[in-house]
Amino acid sequence: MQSVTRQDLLDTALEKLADGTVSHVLGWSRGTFDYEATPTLFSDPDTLRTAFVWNDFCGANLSKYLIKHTRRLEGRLLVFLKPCDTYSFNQLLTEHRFERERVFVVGVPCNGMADPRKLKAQADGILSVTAEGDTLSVETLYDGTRTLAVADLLEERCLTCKSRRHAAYDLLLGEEGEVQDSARFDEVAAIEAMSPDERFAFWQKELSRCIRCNACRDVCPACTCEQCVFGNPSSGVENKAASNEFEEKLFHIIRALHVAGRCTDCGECSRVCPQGIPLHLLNRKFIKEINENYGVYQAGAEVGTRAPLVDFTLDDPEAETVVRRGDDA
Amino acid sequence: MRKCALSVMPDLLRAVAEATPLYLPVDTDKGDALFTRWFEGADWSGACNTARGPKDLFFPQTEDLVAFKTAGKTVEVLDIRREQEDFVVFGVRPCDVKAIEVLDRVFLSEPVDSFYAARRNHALIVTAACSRPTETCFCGTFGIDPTALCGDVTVWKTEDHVYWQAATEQGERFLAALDGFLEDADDTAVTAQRAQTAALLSRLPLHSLRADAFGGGKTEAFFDHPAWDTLSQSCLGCGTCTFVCPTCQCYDIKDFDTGHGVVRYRCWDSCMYSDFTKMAHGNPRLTQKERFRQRFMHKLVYYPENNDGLFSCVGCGRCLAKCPISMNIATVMNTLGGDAR
Amino acid sequence: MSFQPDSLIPQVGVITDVRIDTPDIKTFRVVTPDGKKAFDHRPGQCAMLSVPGVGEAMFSITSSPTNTEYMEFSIKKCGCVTDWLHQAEVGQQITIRGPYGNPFPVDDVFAGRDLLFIAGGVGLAPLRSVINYCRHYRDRYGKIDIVYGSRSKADLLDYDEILTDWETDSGVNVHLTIDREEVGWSGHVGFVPSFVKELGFATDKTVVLCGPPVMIKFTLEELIAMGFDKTSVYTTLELRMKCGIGKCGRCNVGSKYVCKDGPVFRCDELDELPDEY
Amino acid sequence: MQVKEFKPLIVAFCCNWCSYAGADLAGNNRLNYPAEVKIIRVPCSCRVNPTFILRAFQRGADGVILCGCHPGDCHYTSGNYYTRRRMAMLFSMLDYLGIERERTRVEWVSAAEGAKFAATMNDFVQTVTALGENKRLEDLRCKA
Repeated sequence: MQSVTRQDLLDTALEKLADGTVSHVLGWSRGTFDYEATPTLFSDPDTLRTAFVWNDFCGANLSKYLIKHTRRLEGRLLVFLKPCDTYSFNQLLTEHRFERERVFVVGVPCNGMADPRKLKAQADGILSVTAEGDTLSVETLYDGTRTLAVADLLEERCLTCKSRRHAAYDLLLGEEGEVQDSARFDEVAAIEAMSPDERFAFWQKELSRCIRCNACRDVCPACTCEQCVFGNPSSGVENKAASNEFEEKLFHIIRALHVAGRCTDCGECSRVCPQGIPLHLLNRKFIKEINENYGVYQAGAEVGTRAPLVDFTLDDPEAETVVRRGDDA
Repeated sequence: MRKCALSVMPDLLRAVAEATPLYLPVDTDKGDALFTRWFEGADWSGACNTARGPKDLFFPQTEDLVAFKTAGKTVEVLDIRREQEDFVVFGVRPCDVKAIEVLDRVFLSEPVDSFYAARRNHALIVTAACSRPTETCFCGTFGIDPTALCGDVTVWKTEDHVYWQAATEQGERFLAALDGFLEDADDTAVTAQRAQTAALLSRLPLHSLRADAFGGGKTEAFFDHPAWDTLSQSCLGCGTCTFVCPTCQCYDIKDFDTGHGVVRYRCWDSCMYSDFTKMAHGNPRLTQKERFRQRFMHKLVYYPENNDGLFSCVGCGRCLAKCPISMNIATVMNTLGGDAR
Repeated sequence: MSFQPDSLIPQVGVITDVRIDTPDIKTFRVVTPDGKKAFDHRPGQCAMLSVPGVGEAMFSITSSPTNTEYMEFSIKKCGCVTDWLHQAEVGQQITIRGPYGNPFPVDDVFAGRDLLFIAGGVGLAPLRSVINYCRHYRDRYGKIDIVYGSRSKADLLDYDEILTDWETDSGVNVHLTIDREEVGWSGHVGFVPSFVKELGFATDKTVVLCGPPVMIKFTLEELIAMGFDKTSVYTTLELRMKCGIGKCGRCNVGSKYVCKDGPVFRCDELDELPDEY
Repeated sequence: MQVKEFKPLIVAFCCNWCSYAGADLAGNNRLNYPAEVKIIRVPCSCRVNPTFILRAFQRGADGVILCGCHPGDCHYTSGNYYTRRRMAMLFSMLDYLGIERERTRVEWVSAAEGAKFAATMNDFVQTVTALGENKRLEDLRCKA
């Protein structure tokens, strides 16, 4: 259950719309089913009242939409950001993707979001989902009404949440959380501990599922190039579909590298992947390497910091040292 | 009608696979199922449907069309098509069977696409009737009965038996070859299951979704509808919906320089991509709104207009399940269908 | 093992002549390696030319179907494939497939009618095929008027052919215009739409119109104002194409595929299509 | 049947100011290094986009080595410092994906180090020869 209610968010949005602070509100509305939410831009209070939702399924990070909407619209936009979303927000500001003054950030505490995939794995034929405290009451076609604990349905990224403290806001609802001492690098370490053959087999299997829908790229708040290298016919690597295993790797390696040092680890890539590839483990590998070799760095923790891959020190370790670092461990 | 015990299915499928390459839905460790070439120990998945349709088997994500050898000013065209062998696709859901019909009308209409045609002509389709529809299913919207006979052969799986019925001559021959596994059966169990499934279908959340407002000749009614703006507003412009769609058939043709020749291949393309219609002198679909509109207008209006009213959506529900922002054809139909002008 | 021919598999074509028409347009003559015309076509149809490794693109066939020896393509330099073609020399092999699209209704609708061709810039390319076809079967048609405009004298396509063949034909009137005054140009100066208005044609003609989108738009408005009916005005469209056979799904305007149902459209048919071209 | 001896294809990106001159010096001094090494001259090691390295593998390379000026000696002051981080990240990712780490290397070679250049190349070719053909980052379309 979330610690602030839909009504809290709604009241804030209505108030800011009414007093002219903002002209639009970027939030969520119910998706096709109760366990889905669609990012939605509201300008009309009545629509806001009827369609706005805030529940355990508002996982979508709204920060990237700010680029598009601030370009398209006049006035100021109110956006609801969960703690992890605020890191993306800061990173976008660092990269000058929109102006800070155009946005009114309402920080929303988050107790972790439920994963529809986990829900669907536990309940077949879901007719409705109602939140009841820390549980969801799930009406199904085949097993009647079931009660499932939200805690058992949390998204993987929420289980290793890096921070419940907002990195930016103009107005905070509820209580501020703390930066978490999360075990988010454990999975990376587990892969590192495998033999090269096992690692190869692991990634071969995962990446061969890729259908190159580009959802990971299109949702990624760090992927904001006006034209992506993979969509540029003169780049030499442009491709619509991964023709073979090489191109699957090429796409994911290069994409991860392009966002390395800028990726805030929001986990949207893995959330949207229709094939369930744990893409965040690629980005997290870079974060781990950066932390271990160049000093701990959290992209988006502050505005205006220099990303590690456009920076250096005179005594950085050599590439070989970096690659061999884990061997003795 | 013929039947076999559920317990003999592994042996039966092995026998099929030993005679002809066999593809069937197999569970993955991701909790979904995919059409997979039969292997020893492959279990027929009980999933409501596969993560992707059987489209890949007829229209693969990438396929080489032709090769060229160039030297100086000369060009040599190499026909690299290979003989297609017969194969069996087992366990195709009725919506996906309909989807193949949608693809057929594109690829088998003149001029025939020989690549697709070769695969179609060598395929035998065994349909698996539905008995456990899920919330994303809405095949009924497009007039599909997921319990009815279709494909070359249809199977109905009950608790302990699999019932078989051929729908085509080719299907009859297929069943004849499996004679050792099958015994005669009456259709009592199947009829009962069909009634049970029909009751379940009527309880699905999208059961009341209607396509009546759409179809050929409705371009003017929907093209300038104000709702496209809001519907497309949060679309990421990714290709998920098009790539999981069993009927989306748009493709791109590209050349790949291998270093010792050129291979011209085609690959799936998506009308959701910004460069889909981009030309040297501009782009007729400049924003995501136009691209989003194109996809749904094509499924609901343009395609039926060119194909005797057949919609190019079969209600399989994959795009509903996979869209990162939960925006899909059901929402589009609900929004537009309510107030067609 | 031999397979049926597939539309997507092209044949080899040889460039046997390259004519420099304007600073950015060249006309290429293409035949098969054994010196024959690659295939028959009708006026207004197109062909897919490709340079292996570079790409494939659709071009209108500018030579007349009555030319049984070769095909010609007037190509403006504006993208990867066209850039490459512009540096190609005589003897270069490329690939060709086609013909694609519908032709102008030269044998039924146009028969016995006075024809008015209006072109701007490289827009003359698709019309040249029709004009020469009609000139070949001169007795089947009434009067022929050709209005052609471009930015400058140097940008006029097929200028030599216009001067030596078209203007000397009886019953063919050529009206040329360029956008700006220029030394050595004694003809009309001004944009095509206003020139059409000045010339003031009788409205019983069948019109064939092609050029840049703005030029088409304003000329059409002018023609309507003059009293022409949209049902007697034909034009030809261009959109991004890949397959040429109505299957790859990108060149549609509404339910019509430009490569298969077009590129030739009557202007009243265009009105029924959504505004997305 | 005669077993064909495996000769690896090595791509060496060499910076114009130091390593390429080092290769030149190796040549002038008649120092041997294998002909399988194909040198691509780049203005600075920093010019090497990670995509170049992957593309070299795609096009049939069995090993890719990147040579630049020693840290502190970059003709453009700091190019090779960026290279160092960038390649450290790329190589650790390749290793993470289970691709043999010995197939990639960064080596700093100055214009005066003709002998080091030859020795490095000899060593690298030997290492890659021992690994055998690149199978994990190959593009089958590019195989003749």
